[in-house]
Amino acid sequence: MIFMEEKISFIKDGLRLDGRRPDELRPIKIEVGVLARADGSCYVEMGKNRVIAAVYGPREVHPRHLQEVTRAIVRYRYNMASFSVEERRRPGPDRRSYELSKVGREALEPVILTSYYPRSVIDVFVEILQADAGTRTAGINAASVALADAGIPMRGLISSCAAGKVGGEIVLDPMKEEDNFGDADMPIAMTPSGEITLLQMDGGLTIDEFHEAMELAKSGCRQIYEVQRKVLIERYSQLEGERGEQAEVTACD
Amino acid sequence: MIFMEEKISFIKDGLRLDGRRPDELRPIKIEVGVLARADGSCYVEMGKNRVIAAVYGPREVHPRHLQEVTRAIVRYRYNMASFSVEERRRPGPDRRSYELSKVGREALEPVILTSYYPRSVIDVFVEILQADAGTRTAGINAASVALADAGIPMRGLISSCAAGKVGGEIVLDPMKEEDNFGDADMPIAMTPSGEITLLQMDGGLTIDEFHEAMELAKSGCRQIYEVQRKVLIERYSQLEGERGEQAEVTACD
Amino acid sequence: MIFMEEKISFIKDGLRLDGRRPDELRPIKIEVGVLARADGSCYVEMGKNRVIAAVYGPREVHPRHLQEVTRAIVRYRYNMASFSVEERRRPGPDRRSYELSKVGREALEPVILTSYYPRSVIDVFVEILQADAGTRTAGINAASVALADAGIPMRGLISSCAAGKVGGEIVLDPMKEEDNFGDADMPIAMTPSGEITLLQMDGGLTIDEFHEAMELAKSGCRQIYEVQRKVLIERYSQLEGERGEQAEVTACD
Amino acid sequence: MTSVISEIRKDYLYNLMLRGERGDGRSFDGYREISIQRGLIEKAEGSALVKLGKTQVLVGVKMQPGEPFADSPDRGVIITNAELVPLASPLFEPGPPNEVGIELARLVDRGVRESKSLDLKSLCIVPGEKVWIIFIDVHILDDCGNIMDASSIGAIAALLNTIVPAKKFGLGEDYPLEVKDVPIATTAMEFGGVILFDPDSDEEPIASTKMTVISTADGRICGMQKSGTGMLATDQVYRIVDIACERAREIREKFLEV
Amino acid sequence: MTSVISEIRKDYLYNLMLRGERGDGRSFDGYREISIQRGLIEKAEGSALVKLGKTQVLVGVKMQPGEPFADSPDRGVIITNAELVPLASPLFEPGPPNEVGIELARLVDRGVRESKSLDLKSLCIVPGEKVWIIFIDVHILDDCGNIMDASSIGAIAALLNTIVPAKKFGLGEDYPLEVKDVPIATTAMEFGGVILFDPDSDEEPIASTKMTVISTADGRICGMQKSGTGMLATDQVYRIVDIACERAREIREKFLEV
Amino acid sequence: MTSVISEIRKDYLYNLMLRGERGDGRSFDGYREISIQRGLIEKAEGSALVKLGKTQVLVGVKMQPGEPFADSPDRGVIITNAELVPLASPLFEPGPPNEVGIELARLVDRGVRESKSLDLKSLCIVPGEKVWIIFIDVHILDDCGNIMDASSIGAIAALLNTIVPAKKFGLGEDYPLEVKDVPIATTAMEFGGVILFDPDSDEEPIASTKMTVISTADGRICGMQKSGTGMLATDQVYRIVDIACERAREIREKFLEV
Repeated sequence: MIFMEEKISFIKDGLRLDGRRPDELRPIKIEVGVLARADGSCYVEMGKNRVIAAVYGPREVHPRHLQEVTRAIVRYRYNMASFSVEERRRPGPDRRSYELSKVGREALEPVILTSYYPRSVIDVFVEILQADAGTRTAGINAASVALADAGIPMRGLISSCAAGKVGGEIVLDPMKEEDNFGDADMPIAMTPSGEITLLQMDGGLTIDEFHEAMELAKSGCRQIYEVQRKVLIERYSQLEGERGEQAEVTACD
Repeated sequence: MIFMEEKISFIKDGLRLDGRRPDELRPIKIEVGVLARADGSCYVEMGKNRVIAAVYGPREVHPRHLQEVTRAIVRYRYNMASFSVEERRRPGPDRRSYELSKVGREALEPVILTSYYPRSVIDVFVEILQADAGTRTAGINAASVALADAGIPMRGLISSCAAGKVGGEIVLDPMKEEDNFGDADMPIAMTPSGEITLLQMDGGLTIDEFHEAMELAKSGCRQIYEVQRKVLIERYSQLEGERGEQAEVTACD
Repeated sequence: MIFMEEKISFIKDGLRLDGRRPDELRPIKIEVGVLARADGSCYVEMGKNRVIAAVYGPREVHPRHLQEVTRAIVRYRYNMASFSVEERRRPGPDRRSYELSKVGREALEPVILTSYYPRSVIDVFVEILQADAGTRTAGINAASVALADAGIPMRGLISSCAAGKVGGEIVLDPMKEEDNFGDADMPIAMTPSGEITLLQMDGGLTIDEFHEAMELAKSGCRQIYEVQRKVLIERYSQLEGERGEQAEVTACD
Repeated sequence: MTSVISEIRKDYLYNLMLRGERGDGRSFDGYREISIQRGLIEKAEGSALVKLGKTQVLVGVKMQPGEPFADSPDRGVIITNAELVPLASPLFEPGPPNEVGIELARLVDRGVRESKSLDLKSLCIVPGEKVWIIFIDVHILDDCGNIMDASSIGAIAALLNTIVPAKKFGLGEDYPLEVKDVPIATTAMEFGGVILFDPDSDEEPIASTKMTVISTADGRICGMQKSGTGMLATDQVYRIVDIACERAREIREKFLEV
Repeated sequence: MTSVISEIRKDYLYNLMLRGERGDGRSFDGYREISIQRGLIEKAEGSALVKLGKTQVLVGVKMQPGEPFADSPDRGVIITNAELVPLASPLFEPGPPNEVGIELARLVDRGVRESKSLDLKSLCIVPGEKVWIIFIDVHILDDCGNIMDASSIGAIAALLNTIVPAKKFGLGEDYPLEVKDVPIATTAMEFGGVILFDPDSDEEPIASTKMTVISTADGRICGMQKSGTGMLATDQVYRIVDIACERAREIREKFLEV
Repeated sequence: MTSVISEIRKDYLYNLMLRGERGDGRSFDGYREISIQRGLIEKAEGSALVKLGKTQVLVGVKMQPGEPFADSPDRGVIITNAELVPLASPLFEPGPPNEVGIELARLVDRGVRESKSLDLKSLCIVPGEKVWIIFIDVHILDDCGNIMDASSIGAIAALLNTIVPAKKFGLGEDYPLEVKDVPIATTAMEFGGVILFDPDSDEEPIASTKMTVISTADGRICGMQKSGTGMLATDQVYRIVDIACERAREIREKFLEV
């Protein structure tokens, strides 16, 4: 939460600065199978966020001592391109990317059937090409579809979305200005059956506001899940038909 | 040796700035078994120095190629907490800590019966929580007791202490001002039978002054040895009695 | 190519700033067997460049996973001493040294019979003690002789030299001023039979100029080859005679 | 070997839990004993040694004038760092903080920052030029479980104990740092459907999920973080948050109220 | 296993070449399809996504005022970096650029610099104090061969698309970056005496030598680099340079002429 | 294999010592031949190539104006670095200096600093703003034993040969650096009760302890360092110091007196 000198009125006539209703997602676009070298891949746009995820594996673990005898290990690398943000950032991981890589991995690992592939590794790479608040959730959504595209057995897809508090109101999927000047931000990720695999929060919420934000974020995840599912179904029917084409589905709410 | 603009009179009426006689140690306090996770541990205060040492091992060596077929290797890590000095220091080792880690290890290794534990490692970690001149000697004193506490077989305890030259006089155990503005500093470590395992010096000493400093530092080591020994004896009798309590002995001179 | 405020006249009465003809090398001096610890070594001066190369191997590969089953790997490390250049440089590799290490290795590896030594490594270390334009070629010349001195079987010696364009003319072996303010620089390396193993260029050349520069650089390599050969022959006859003495040959043009 | 022992311990602890018990006799939402020793490090502007059961964490606060960030020229700067030194656990390794250490430091930082316990504007010296930099350095000494909560308590305890060293930098008389709220982190773990608070080092390895909730004096949540490779049902989350705020209130009142 | 398959592929490709053919039916000096999408990254001052067959490279250009180098006080600064992120190939590893990435970045940089496509003097704001820093960041997304040429095309395409962000820094109105030349890198590989241009990821592993030639709009060579552990005869070098300049001209005219 | 050979060598050298002999016929306190070639590196302000037997060390001194340390605003700065490059020994590895290299650099530095051979006050240009920074870079070329003493001799020889590059920085005419003392390090090793000076690379591996003594022209000790995992009796220490000062005097008079 960055500080703001003047009071911004975030909601006017029931609509947000970008014209959305409080419970409305930004436009979302998902493409699957966008990379040739990766075993699975997915490109996601959520508002102005542009992220791409690739999955490699199951494959051999290097270095060896990281290997687990009874299951595959999962690695997740969240990385921002230098040009993805307003002011050019130095390449390479910073403390924030280490944290987001950890929580991203922990958001996905609960549904991956790692015991199918002992002694191997499943590598998930997420590149943030353009950032506009919500890159961690966009990255998890892309990674989840890329895992499915790579044929990794999972208990279900993971869908991820944030709720926030701005101008006293709980809103879904905050964009940049709402994130910068808002009162709270709470990204979550969940399974299709509603179990929470990611939960972070910072800012200030009463218990009641927290409950409201949680329900709103879950409804966002459910909407995203529908898009993810639709894209994957089209991808598979297409693959059965033509083989090797790219699937693209655009959905707004 | 940092430079000093005005002449400080270090000794007045036979006493030093902090009221000590030239051949007097600062107050010393040693506690053994202060940490639960470590195999052996010790907390030492020498003046305003506060240091803690932990010993882990003998245990497996990682990475493997460091392993020695006929003996245990000894590792020693001297580390200063960021808040231990006047101006906050960046975390992580600097060139000084690398040197002090090397000489610390070489001060202790001569008495450790490393051949008892081939292919293993004995790890000694020294954390400087507050520094006030003499951290390397305080750290070695703590590490020596922690090794005993961990049950590592040794030929004897190592005791360590510096002598210095300030205001033309040879003094024992210089504190911060004496170290900063003095003419020479000479930390040593020795076995109970008087063999030297650490010897460093910087500043300027004639051969005669060097001999005087050496004898004074050795007398300091002998005094420290008595405290180390007393603390360990109490620790063991206590362990036999109550089991698991902490021993604490405070001794000044 | 650094920019130049005033037009320098690089060639006057057919001679260059340092009195050389356009097709003339700087004075070159080669000594072989200059280091006792290395398996092979060579010191080279080309103008004010002073470089030294050492070869170790074939020897065991660390870390192991770099090992190749059917051949020796070749490593090449180009390193500049801190004091080798006008303004003191920080020790350690920079991006330029990584590139020069890569092209240096690729200049030599084509003639090394690596299949003779499976699972091993041939290490080539080049230290630039003083730099004055042309260190990469001087380093390759030294490394090539050091490989021969180490008894590494090779298809032939590699000789290396640059051609450049200054003041509109193609010249051999540019020195510092010509390199800094010239229009193009093109270092090459070649085998005795004229095959190209290094070729880099930056600046601007028409196709015709490029052909001219290439032929000139090749003639430079042939001259250097003669010196390399002579030095090695003397070294071997000497070794047969007296054993263990150093050979030194100085040749200009 | 290790895994056999850990399997046995897992079974043992699981069976205990089925009977509603923990290894050391605590209730599921009970904390180990807490002690706080302030001012141990005189060279730091503030310090606190926290013992949570056998877990020991030392936090030092240092302050010095420095440049503000470009996007907040009239505010002080907080820099939080955690060192999980190998002295503290056989599992810690030398080297720069890994993702566990980074997550810990960032959570401690978030607690201080989001609770607005420090008025950053009051730490401005010359707008755009010079502000107070507050370094919060967390030094783990003995990891017997739940270093997160111990570090969070240590950080705020050290801040409550901090004297702004104005005199040293020619900025007037020294004065106590103003602390406007007392955020407390409380951490629960989940295993086999059971929720335990303040897990110790026997319990932590069997947790599939942990969740930390940071709450303020007025009972608001100012930070949350789920970690670990398991998942939580929504009602589990709600339950954890309720208990967490309650435990935080008790700890605040008992140890940190001034 | 891997080596058996690679041996078989090597044989297969070699036999194809003896018949004058390539795996995907191209001629020896033919390029795969090229597409360039500019402006994908609105937050960058310029950007281009280049597809060369299945190879995908994204280049972003950022500009900001900064200090000039001491030895060129009145000239802007170009900083080129390439990230071979592990997303793009099973052979790439996380971490700072290795020698392949460094060589790629330095070659892209050399193309821009030596072609004089940017007038560095016009990028000076206050001599000796403030000049424009141009960051060219090459982000490899999918390495299906010849990322060198794709990166070079991407860099110049992104520069052609760059708007100098003067307004953001209080330096007047934004304006398009002036680009005075369009350097194009073309890369050939050698294998068994045969020269192939634009090698794909099946062909690259069997190359013993590669050679990149960068040429400008007026047909001059502004950069060359031989790489790989093989060697080339002089006439092979001459032939590569001739074809390279020809291919560069075609690519420039088709995709990058304004 | 290696250990068999080293065992044999150890036995051989030990038996020699029992007879009062060394492998190359020197006395126990004798040095190998020393030669010093100054000025080899014209681009450095001072340089010296020292040969101590077959050991070769090149030291370069560079000077440039820079900022003083905050706690000594009117004094020049000495920065000493040692590169144990892998060219010099099969035991050296590429990478930043390890603890051996760091100890070496710090000892060389201590010799120069504690002997007060440089008058740091005379290296101040503008108090608090600009002082001379002296970089002493030790580059080991061939480690045939006792690089410590060779480096120490090289450092002071290079300093004695240094011209302050005032003109280059617009600070008047160049002038020779004033050197007020000539500290010399001498190193002994202990093995089986025997003390040997200037150990070569055959002898060093069997040393359990080494001790370096740095002494000044007036016979004072300005630095000492014991290294290695053995120990020394006090009378051994005293004996080493006596001989060390004597040897240092001889080396100083023969090679470094001006």
